[in-house]
Amino acid sequence: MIKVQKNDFNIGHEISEITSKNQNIGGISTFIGIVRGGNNNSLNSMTLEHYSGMTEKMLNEIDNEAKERWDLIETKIIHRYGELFPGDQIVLVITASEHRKNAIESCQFLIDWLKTKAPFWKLEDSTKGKNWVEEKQSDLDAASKWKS
Amino acid sequence: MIKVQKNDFNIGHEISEITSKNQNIGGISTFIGIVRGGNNNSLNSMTLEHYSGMTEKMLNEIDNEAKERWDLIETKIIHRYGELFPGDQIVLVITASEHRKNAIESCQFLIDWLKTKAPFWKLEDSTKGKNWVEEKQSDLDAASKWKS
Amino acid sequence: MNIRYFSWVKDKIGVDNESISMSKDIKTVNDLIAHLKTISDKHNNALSDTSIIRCAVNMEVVNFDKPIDEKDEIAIFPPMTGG
Amino acid sequence: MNIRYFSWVKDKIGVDNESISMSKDIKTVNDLIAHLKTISDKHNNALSDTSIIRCAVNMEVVNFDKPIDEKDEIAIFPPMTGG
Repeated sequence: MIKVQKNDFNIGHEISEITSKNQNIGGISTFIGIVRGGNNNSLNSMTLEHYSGMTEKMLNEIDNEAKERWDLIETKIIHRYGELFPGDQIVLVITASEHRKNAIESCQFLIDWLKTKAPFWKLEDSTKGKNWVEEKQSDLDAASKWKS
Repeated sequence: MIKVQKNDFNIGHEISEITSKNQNIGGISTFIGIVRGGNNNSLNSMTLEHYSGMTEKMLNEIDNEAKERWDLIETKIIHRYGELFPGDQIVLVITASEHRKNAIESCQFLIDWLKTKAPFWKLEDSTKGKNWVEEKQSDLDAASKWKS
Repeated sequence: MNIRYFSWVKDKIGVDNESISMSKDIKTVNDLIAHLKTISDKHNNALSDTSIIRCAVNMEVVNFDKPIDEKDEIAIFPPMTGG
Repeated sequence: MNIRYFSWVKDKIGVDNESISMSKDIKTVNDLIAHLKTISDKHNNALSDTSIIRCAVNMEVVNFDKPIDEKDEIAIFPPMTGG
């Protein structure tokens, strides 16, 4: 299941929705992406632009691919857009399976793919001005290791 | 940080405790282990026995090893003991880091080690009677891949 | 043909979408980009380095040799940075 | 010397801990297990297959050639199944 939304999410609520409907879950993996702030970071805000329509399409495709590649009971991807601030949650991935290996691997797969395949672009507003975040080679490498 | 407790835990609360104290987190990985029930499963309950004292010692050692091997901002391991029922949460691992790779890998490391190194023993009470869960070769294999 | 722009491609061109009239010369994404670069300096500047330009046809990222026609939904943007 | 038992080792022996008097012959975990097996049929049965027996000395899992002495905290149990 996927959601693309402006609003924040609550991981406890999202997990409960899954566990209340499925009696055979043995393991749940999650990943939360957060807007980094603090320390020497001069970030004021980060605005996530996205290609509405294509985002939902891509997320559904990635979600379905995870379910094909691993034996999963349920998956959930929630990705926010709009203006976010340091400490704000950006993205949530949840994977639930009978045996932990499937949940763990598919959760990593999903977040690696989101980094390079989901049509979002991040505009950082910091004391240095506004700047679009560039693609990272490390993200491309992480995604490429899942090529089937 | 580690906790060994009879009581249930709330993942949202445990994550908030971490994020409220640390401003530079970019990624949080979690794993929840759950007592599997439902379907054709005849399980009534699962009782976790543990070696009090040694459990805390081992969990602290594993926790410290994760922090040495990966660049982590915070970790949390909560492991329950006592009688649990299908759907109940058993264990929670949380790892938080600036960059997602460290959180994801260390979370997997911790749960793999807990499976074979934490002094817990699971007594299943099912329609077939009471039975101590045996060590799984797949768990030993998972743990051994992290040998440094 | 309507074309949508995102991120700094949008900023550099100055609009988030525009319509261009199709010609027989525009058979592929490559042709389209070559044509767009002739529209203005802004377009030329935004699309000068195609190594950091991606194109989606009907919401699917495609290679630049992908054939296109008037009914397609076209979007041009930099590499994606989700997650 | 006090010895703690867990899981089915405890069930088979019938107690969760017991004290045995140390003798000069008990220098290692191996010696201790050999001694315990002479105490009763239950002990012998519980400890017959050492491939599925683990021993912790002072809360640390050790090899069976580990030297032990009276002050050590000893625990005997099956392979652990946490997580």
